[in-house]
Order: sequence, then structure tokens, then C-alpha cells
Amino acid sequence: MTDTTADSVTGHGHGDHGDAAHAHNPFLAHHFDTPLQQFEAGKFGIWLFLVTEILFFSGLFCAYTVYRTLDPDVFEWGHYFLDTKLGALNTSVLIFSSLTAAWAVRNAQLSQHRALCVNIVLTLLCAATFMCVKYEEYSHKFHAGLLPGKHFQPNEDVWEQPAYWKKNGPPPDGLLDDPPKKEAIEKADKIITRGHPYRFQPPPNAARFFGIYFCMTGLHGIHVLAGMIIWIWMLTKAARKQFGPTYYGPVDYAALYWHLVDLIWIYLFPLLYLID
Amino acid sequence: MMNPLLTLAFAPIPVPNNVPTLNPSPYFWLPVPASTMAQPIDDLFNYVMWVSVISCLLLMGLMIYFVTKYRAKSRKDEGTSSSDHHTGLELFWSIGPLPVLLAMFVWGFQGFVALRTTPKDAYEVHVTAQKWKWLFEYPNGYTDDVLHVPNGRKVRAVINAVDVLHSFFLPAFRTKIDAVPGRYTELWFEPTAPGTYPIFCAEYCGTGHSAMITKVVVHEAASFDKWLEDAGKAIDALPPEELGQKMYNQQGCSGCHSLDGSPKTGPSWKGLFGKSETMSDGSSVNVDENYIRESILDPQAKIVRGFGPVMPTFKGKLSDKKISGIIAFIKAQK
Amino acid sequence: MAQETKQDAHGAHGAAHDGAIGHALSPALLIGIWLGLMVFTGLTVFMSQQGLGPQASFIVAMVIATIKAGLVMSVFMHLWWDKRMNLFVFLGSFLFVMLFIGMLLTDKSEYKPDIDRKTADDLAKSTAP
Amino acid sequence: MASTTTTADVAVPANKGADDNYLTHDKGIASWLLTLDHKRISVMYFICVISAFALGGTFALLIRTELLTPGRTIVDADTYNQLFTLHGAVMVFLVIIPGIPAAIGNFVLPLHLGAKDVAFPKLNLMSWYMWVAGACFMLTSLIVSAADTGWTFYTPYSTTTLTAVIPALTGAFILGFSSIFTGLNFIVTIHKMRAPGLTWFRLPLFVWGLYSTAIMQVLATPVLGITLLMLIVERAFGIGIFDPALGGDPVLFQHFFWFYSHPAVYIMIVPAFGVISEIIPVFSRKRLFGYSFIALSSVAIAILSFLVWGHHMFVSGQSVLAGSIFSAITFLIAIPTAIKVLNWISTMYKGAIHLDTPMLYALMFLWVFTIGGVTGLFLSTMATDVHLTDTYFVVAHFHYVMMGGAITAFFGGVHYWWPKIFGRMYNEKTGQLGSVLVFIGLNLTFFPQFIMGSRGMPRRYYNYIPEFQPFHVASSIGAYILGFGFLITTVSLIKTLFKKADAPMNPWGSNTLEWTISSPPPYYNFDKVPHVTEGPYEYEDWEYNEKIGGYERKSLKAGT
Repeated sequence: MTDTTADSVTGHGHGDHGDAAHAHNPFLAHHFDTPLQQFEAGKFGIWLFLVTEILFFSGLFCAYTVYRTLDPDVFEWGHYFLDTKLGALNTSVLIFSSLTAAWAVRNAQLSQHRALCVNIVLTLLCAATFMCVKYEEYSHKFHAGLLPGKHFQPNEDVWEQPAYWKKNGPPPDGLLDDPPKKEAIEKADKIITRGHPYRFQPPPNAARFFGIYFCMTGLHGIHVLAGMIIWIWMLTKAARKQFGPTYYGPVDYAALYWHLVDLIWIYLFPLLYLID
Repeated sequence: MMNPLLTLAFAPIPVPNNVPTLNPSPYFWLPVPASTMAQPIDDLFNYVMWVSVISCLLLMGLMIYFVTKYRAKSRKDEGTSSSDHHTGLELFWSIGPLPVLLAMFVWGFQGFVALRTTPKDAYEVHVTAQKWKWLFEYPNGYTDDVLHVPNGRKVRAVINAVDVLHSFFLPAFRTKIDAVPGRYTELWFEPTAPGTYPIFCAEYCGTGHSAMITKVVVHEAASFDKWLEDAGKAIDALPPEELGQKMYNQQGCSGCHSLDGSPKTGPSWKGLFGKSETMSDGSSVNVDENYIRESILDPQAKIVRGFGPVMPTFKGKLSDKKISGIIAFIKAQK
Repeated sequence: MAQETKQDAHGAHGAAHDGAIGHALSPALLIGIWLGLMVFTGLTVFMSQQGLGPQASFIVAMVIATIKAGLVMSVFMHLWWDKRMNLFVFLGSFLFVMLFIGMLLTDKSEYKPDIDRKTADDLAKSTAP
Repeated sequence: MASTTTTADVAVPANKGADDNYLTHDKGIASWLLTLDHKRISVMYFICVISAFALGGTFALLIRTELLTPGRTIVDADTYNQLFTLHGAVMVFLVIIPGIPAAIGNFVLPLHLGAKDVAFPKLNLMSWYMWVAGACFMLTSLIVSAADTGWTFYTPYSTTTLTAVIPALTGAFILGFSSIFTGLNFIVTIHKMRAPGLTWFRLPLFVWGLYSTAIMQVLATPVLGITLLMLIVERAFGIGIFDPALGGDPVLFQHFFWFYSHPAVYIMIVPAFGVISEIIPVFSRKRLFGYSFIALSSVAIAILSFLVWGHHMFVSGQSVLAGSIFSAITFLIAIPTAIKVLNWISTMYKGAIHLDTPMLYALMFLWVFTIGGVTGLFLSTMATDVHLTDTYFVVAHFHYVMMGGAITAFFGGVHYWWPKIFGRMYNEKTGQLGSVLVFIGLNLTFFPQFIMGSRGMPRRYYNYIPEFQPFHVASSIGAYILGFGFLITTVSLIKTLFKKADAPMNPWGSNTLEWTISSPPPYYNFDKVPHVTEGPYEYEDWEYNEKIGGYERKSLKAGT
């Protein structure tokens, strides 16, 4: 390749251009010429990173699809133990945090330093709420022995779940007493065993559902935690008023990552909680 | 052959079971063919091989020719042509190989379907793979650790694995399939020549992977049924202790339980009977008939301290008589 | 430097030499999308309780989830205004995920009987006397 | 700007002086460990990869020694299993995958693009640290009780064996992310950091190779990540996704694993294509034949590589339908590969072929890779694969491709860029001798394995039936020759580091941008952004000058 040297520089103007930009922008790295080039490189990079995240999660979605087609009964049985209300609550919390994250990008672009901090804090609070709800759900599973694989020892039956009777008509009187009335059990037995003989005991391979459940929500939870760390970092930068119209990339990238976490949850929620 | 000096330095250990060799083979590349599928697959192999040889000779010949012909005489030499592409030529060698490859694919596909489509009237043998043993079960309930099949008859092997992946590899029959825990796989073959041929485990399965070798004995079709009947009777006629010993070798007990007192994956059987063992939960159990029977049928019920809960159940696999035989054999290991 | 760093097509939000990069979303749009997402969340919960049967309810749930994902991606994630390359890259990844899942299901649907047969045999054996 | 005009007297405004280059710019160990300079990171990768290669090679020699005789020769069966596992894992994850992209590509890519650095220098350094962390986990496994699962980690063996599998898995997991970040960095760099005038079809083919590789790294490696993560969790907590004893499906694991690991094979070989595409035209003193076919076939390979993973599983219990689809696409991927080989050979037509060490490696690559390629046909043909898979035929095939392809290209590239990286010429005679020994050793080691594999010798066997012994002995002798060849090559290269920098700016007369700056390059690469007006393989303007032992531009000489 020929390098036509001095003459081309004036023609193209990039060299000077870069130097000028470097002179007054402390956030422009030395190997980039302009803030725009830096921003677009970062943006393209974060999109590629999101691609890797999609493929990272794809393994779990794949396992989900395969096992669900293999044993649809297991998934139907398992989902009665998940609390749709808590799931929906978490969905709303994450969607709201997506809103605040998107708003934070706007704030950064417009140099609204105060509002930026408020929005980041709101996002963080949502994330924390999400994790608390998740903790609540997990601790219920742990207490009830609804754990994956070899730890699976449920001490609750599917017919003790309100969700179960919501779909299968009201329970016979006394079934949900402690201990349940004997004739109620017999009556329920008749309802339940119709077509689904396993329902007083878990179907074969029932533990699979919780294997998938814990893997998917656990990995998602780890991503929420990682997101929180990133947002705290952004908060420290925002508090020092570093962001503005020519430099808001980091907030934008953090928000993109955060939206992806939200996006995955948007699919996880119906796949795990809302199985008919 | 082997360098005599090396032979002196390293004394070879014989391979188990006196495995038959895969010679004499009519080819340089492939082992002796002994099934109906061998011939078509060998033909395909030879087709692919000649395609490969010709393309290699062509490419390498050209390369060597160019290197000698256009070798630079001095450092200052430069290339004499400035052509950097020739669309026609490039299209030719992009599309040219397609028919050859397509033929390969179609031929290979047909062969594969033939290998995987088991004929309905095949004679069925159940194969169980476990570390590091093969076990073959015949329709009459007879079990053996060597595969016996009649010549000229289609045989279907229904394969499963007890512990980890194995692969049922019959080189002389040109066929192979993995044994997968939790599902059945199957293959079929029709032997064409009486004799004995090796069976290998081809999927890595741990310490004894390379010892997981046995042989297939192809009987004359006429004498096979008689042989099978006799073999079944002979087992039935065995005294309990010998039956137990046979089961010990056949069912894979020997993989984990030694007879010389050294602990392997499980406790040794030497002096086991009548001993008092401490269990993993701290309780203590006297080893008697009932305990051994329970351990065979429900191995996870009581585990001797210091060992893992790894033994598979033999429920439904061993008749009462065979279990009694094993107990008698353990009793005899003083 | 790279010729790709040309100005954005929508000049108003594009980069001037020292000016702002990119495009700020209006509050109304943000809130609108948020409301839309909440409505769809309610809808998906509602639909799941209608007893549409496993097949239909799964499809409905996935369609709603995909609409929600579309809203998040196009507005919150700026893809509507962003360079097409980013969209292409992101959607391309779904292609590979589909491929992955598709081939696995092709395989799975064929060998499922082998597993079922073995499971049935094991069950029979373990309940045998 | 001066760097693009003359060789010796580089008067550089941005750099400190004539003797100043990236090696001497800063001193002290911290200036290396905390560097963000792609050139230094590349050198650090290089040291690590070569060390790992020595480790993996030692394992290989131990394996070959063990296999001299049936039964026990030097180690017992369990140790043997650990040896081949670590040999595979080290060579794949620590050597070949990072080899060309991270060690050579890191150095060359920004220079090829006329850029000051990769797009994300901090990420680049982090990738290196992740490599180191991954290597540490691998070594932990080695020290605690080395994993004995094979580098494929097939379940349920990997979930039940008693060896330290988790550290090895964690190591591979971290190395996977190191590879992802390198790929991500390269894609962004190639898209956003090209010098003015450097259009896509003026890029050197090495860049195209790295680009295709990076696409696969970014798309496939995350699947390895999740697979290994699930396997770690499976082993640690028994969640029943892959373990059949808990209701899991071991064949599912194989699908997951090969969804990554087949593209990974191309992650290993496509950068090698790039290196060969650089070397052959330079040493033939002629334009590369069929540039666009080679460039686009790399991308085609990258995409198609995602559609063929099931050809590793023809006998695994995979369905016939799935197998047929995978087989058909496998044949399709053979075509872009064949195109490349034909184009390289055509490049030599009417050239002026200089048999310097890099060219010897490139010719060796053509030879060995062709054999590796055609033997792949036996394995993609389903009916013959049933007999050949899991035998030494497969072992020989992938060693011809990986060792004979990727590693020889790596060494070819090392010899080609060594004067640029370290500014020192190596001893040409030793280099040539090394390459010839490697060539002989390679063929002697792996060709007998084709024969015994087709005759039924299963792979990963500690013990074998005696009829295979002659082949094993030949193979082991070949391995010793191979080891010796690499040893003298490496020693000869390392020796050059103790002499004074003597390499000219452009010893080979190449026309890519890295040869227009001094050797070793200045700290900031290019003083003025180069403006590119022609393709990378135009040699008319370069002329050999005995006085400097390298090439210089005719046009500049005429001008001054």
C-alpha cells in the first residue's frame, strides 16, 4: 500500500482534526481521532457484547425448549409452585428501571447532572427491589425443598398450591386444612387423577423444571447484580458531572446492557411463570 | 517391526481376552471385512480415497512444479506476471468439485441409512455397557461377556449404558454406535464369515477404557441355536459358587470389588462375609445374606463408610438364583 | 479516520465537529413506551389465565413478549435511530439462536422414542418383584 | 510521516528519538504488566503461548512414549488419561485459539489498519489477564489432580469422575471469555479504525482472516461459556441438566459442546489461512491470486461453520435426519477451503519464489493442510465416518489440520513477523533446518495414525492390541523428531533477542503497512495517519538493496 504522506494529510484533515479534539477533551482516548469515532466504536462494541450475552443465554433457552418438548407435564406441574404475582411484580419493577435507565441516557446527553443521578439511583433501587423479591421467591423454594436435581425433595404438593385450584376449580372442603381431611383428599384424588395420575406425587423428572428455573433465573440474577455494580460506577462518574453532549457513552452502554437484562426477563417471565 | 532394543526396555503387558487380530485384511487401509455392510462401505472408502489421492497428487504436484520452475535465482528477482485473478478459472474450481462431493454425500447418506435401519426380522441381542465390561443378553435369558452370533443372519443389538458413555465398535463389521445412559441405541449387522473378531469400546470411559475389549464369535448358522441352548443349560447346571464367580466376572462386579482385600471403587469381597461394617451414617451392619441381597437390589440403602454411592441397582437384571450364586461366591472369599 | 465515521443520516442529531453526538429521546416517548410495556405485561398475565390450551397460550405469550422486546429494543435501546449495522448485528444473533434451537429440536423429536422406551423399561424393572 | 518515507533515520515528532521503539519506550516490569500498547500485549501473549506450547508438547511426548508398547510403558492408565486430557485442553484453549489472533494478530492488526491501537486497549489487556487466570486454573487442575475427561468434557463421565474437573472447566470458561473479548475488540477495530483509503477490499487477507475468526469467537464462544458453566453447576450441585442419573441428557451436552467447538476448529484454522495468504505472495514476489475469493470464502467458512457441528455426533445417538443435514453442509464447507488452496498455489505461478523460512512453513502448510483437508472427506461421508470416528483416523485428521495447519502457520507467521516484532533477524539456516525437521516429524507422527485408525485402533487407548505396535512406534519416533525441530527453532529465535537490533524496515519486500515503519515499530506506530491508495500485494515499487539487507521503495529513491 502506498502512503502518500504529507499532501494527503491536508486533503483528508483527520490528523489535525484529532489533535484539536484531543486538546480540549479529557475523555478522548489517544488512539481515537474524534469523540464521535470513540463513541461509535464503543457503541458497536457494546452491541457485539450484547450479542455474546444473547448467545450466552441461548444455551439455557435451548435446554428449556428441549426439556419442555420432551416433558411438557413437568413444566406444567412445576409452574404451579411459582408465584405469578411476584413474577409480575418483578416484571413491572424491571420495566420501570428500564424507563429510568433510558431517561438517564437522555439526562446525560443534555448535561442534566442532578436528574441523571436521580435516575441512576432509581434504577439501582429497582434492581435492589428485584433482587429482594427474587430472594423471597428463592427462600420459599429452599424451604419447600423445590430444588434441582439430587436436592429435589419437595415437602409441598401441587394440590396445596392456590394456583393449582385456580385453574382446576375450587378445592374440596377441608383439603387445604392442616392436616387435610381424609375425605377431602379422596374427593380431590378423583378430580386430580382424571387424566393426570401423577398429580398427588411429582411426575418423573420433576426436578428438571427446578434445574432450569434456578439456572435461568440465577444467571439472570447474576446479571442484575453485575448491572448494579455498573450503575454504581456510573453514579460516581455522574456525581462528578463528567457526562455531557460529547461524552455520554458509558451511560448509554450501561443502559443498553440494562435493557438487555430486562429483555431477557421479558421472555423468562412467561416461559417460567405463565405456562398453561 | 519392533526395535529389539525397545522390546528389551519395555516389557509389554498382554491385552485382555486374547483378542483376535483384525488381519488378514485384503486392504492396506481397512481391517478384515466380515459383514454384508463391509463391502459397500469399503467401496465408498476406496472412492473417497482415490478422490483424495488424485487431488493431493494434483495439488502437491503443481506446488512442487511451481516451486522448482519459478524458484528465484537472486534476491532481486520479481514475479513476471501481474495477473491476480481469473474469474472463469476460479468459478471452475469452485463449482467443479461439487458433483464429486455430492456423489460422496449421497453415497454416504445411503450407506448410513442402511446402517441405521434395522431389518424387522433381525435376531435381537441386548447389550449392556458398563465400566469396563460388555454384557450380552440373549432372548432365552442367557448372558455372556462375549458376543456370539450366527453367521448369515441379521442381528440387532439393542444397547444401553449403565454409567457413562461407551461406544460399541465392531471394526470387522464396519459399524459403531454410542451406548448412552438413559436411552436405547441400536445397530445391526449380518456376519458373512465365521470366526472371531474384536469388539472395542470407542468412547472414552475412564481408567479401563482400553481394557473394555471383547470379541464377537460368529458361529455357523446351523450350530448356533444348539450352542445357545447348551450354554444356557450349562449355566443352570453350575453349582451356586461357580455361578456367582461367573456373575462376578460378567456383571462387572470385578470392576469395583477386588478379591484380594484391596479396596477399589467398592469394598473388597475378601473376608467380607460375616464382617461387621460401619455405614456412612455411623450405624454398623453385619454382612449377611440379607444385607448382600439388599445391597445388590438397592445399593444406595446402606453405604459402607469411605465409599461413594455409585453402584447401579441390579434389580430386574439378576435372577434370584444368580443373586444366591453371588452370595455363595462372596461367602467363599475367606 | 475511518470513512465510516461519516455523519449520521439524520443530521439534526448527528455529530457536528464539536457538537452533541446522537439523539435524545423525548420524555413523552419514554413514558409512552413504558405505559405500553406495562399494558402488555398485564395483558400477558391476563391471557395466561384464559385457558387457551398449551399450544395457543404459549404462542400468545411469546407474541406478546416479542412485541414488548420490540418496544424496548427500538426505543429504549435506540435501535430505531441507531446505525443499521447495530440492528443487523443484534438481530443476526437471534438467527444463530434459532438455528441452535431448531437443529436441537429436529434431533430431539427423532430420538425421543428411544428415551421413552428406556424410561418405561426402567420403570417396569424397578417395580418388578 | 518520516516513518513512511525512509528506513534508518526516523525522525519522529511523537516518539522520543531514533532508538526509541515500543520495546524501549518504558522500562520496568510494571510498564509491561500495565501496558495498554497492543504491541506489548502481543509480546506478552507470545511468551505465554509459547510456554503453554512447551507444556502441551511435553505432554504429547509423554503420551507418545507411553504408547511405544502396549500396556504400561512409563505411566499408569489414569495418568495417561490425565496426560491426553491436559494435552488437548492446553493445546486447544491455551495455544491454538489464542495463538495466531492474540499473539500475532494483536501486533499486526492495528499496524495493518494504520491505527494507533486496537479499539479497546484496556479490554485487550484484560483479555491477556484472563488468559493468565484461565491458565492458572488449568494448572491448578494439573496440580490438585488433573482432569481425566478428555478435552471434550463429555457427560456423564465429567460429572462423576473423581479428578479435579471443576478447575479445568473454570479455566476453559475464563479462557473462553478472553477469546470473546479479543474477537470483539478486533471486529470493532476493523470496522472503526481503518486508515483513510483503506477500503474493505484493500485490507490484507490476514485482516479478513482475523475478522472471520472474530465473528466466530463472538458468536460461538458464549455458548461454550454457558455449557461449561452449566457443567460446573451440574458437577457442584447436581442439577440434572446433563447428568442422566438425575434425568439429564448427555447427548444434549454434546450438541452444546460442538455448537461451540466446531466453529472453534475454524477459529483455530482461519487465522492460519490469513497468515499463509500474507506469506505466499510476498515470497512469490507476485500479487495474490483471487483476493476476493479468498476474502469472502473466509467469511463463508465463518458462517457455515455454525451449521456443521453435528458431524461430530454421527454415532452419538443423534437422529439420521439431523446427521444428514450436518453431513451435507459439511461437504459444502469443503469448497471454500479448496478454493483457498488452489488460489495460493496459483499465486506461485510465474512468480519468483524465495524459499526463506516463512515460505517453507507456508509450503509445508499447503502440503499438510491438503492431506488434513481431504481426510476430512472420509469423516464427513456418514457411512465411512461410522467406522472411522473415535479412531486414530480422527486423531490423525485433526492433528494434520490443527498441528500441521494452525501450528505451522503460527510458526510461519512468527518467522515472518519476527524481524518486525523484535527488530532482529534470526539465523536463516537454523530456521530452515527447523522447518524441515518439523515437516518430517509431522508426517511421520501422524501419517501412520491414519493407517492404524482405519484399521480399527480406537482413540484414547492406553493399551492396544499388538498388531498396531509398529504404527505406534513410527508415530512416537516422528513425535521426537517433531519435538526436536520445535526445540531448535525456538532456541534459535530466542537467541536473537540477545543481539543488537539489526532488522531492516522491510526485509521481505512486503507491501502491507507494518513494513513501512521501523523495526521494531515506534511506540505510537504511525506518526501521521497513512493514506492508502492501493491493495496490499503490489510489489512493483519495492526493490531489494543488499546494503540494508532489505527492500526499499523505488519511488522514494527517485524522489530524493
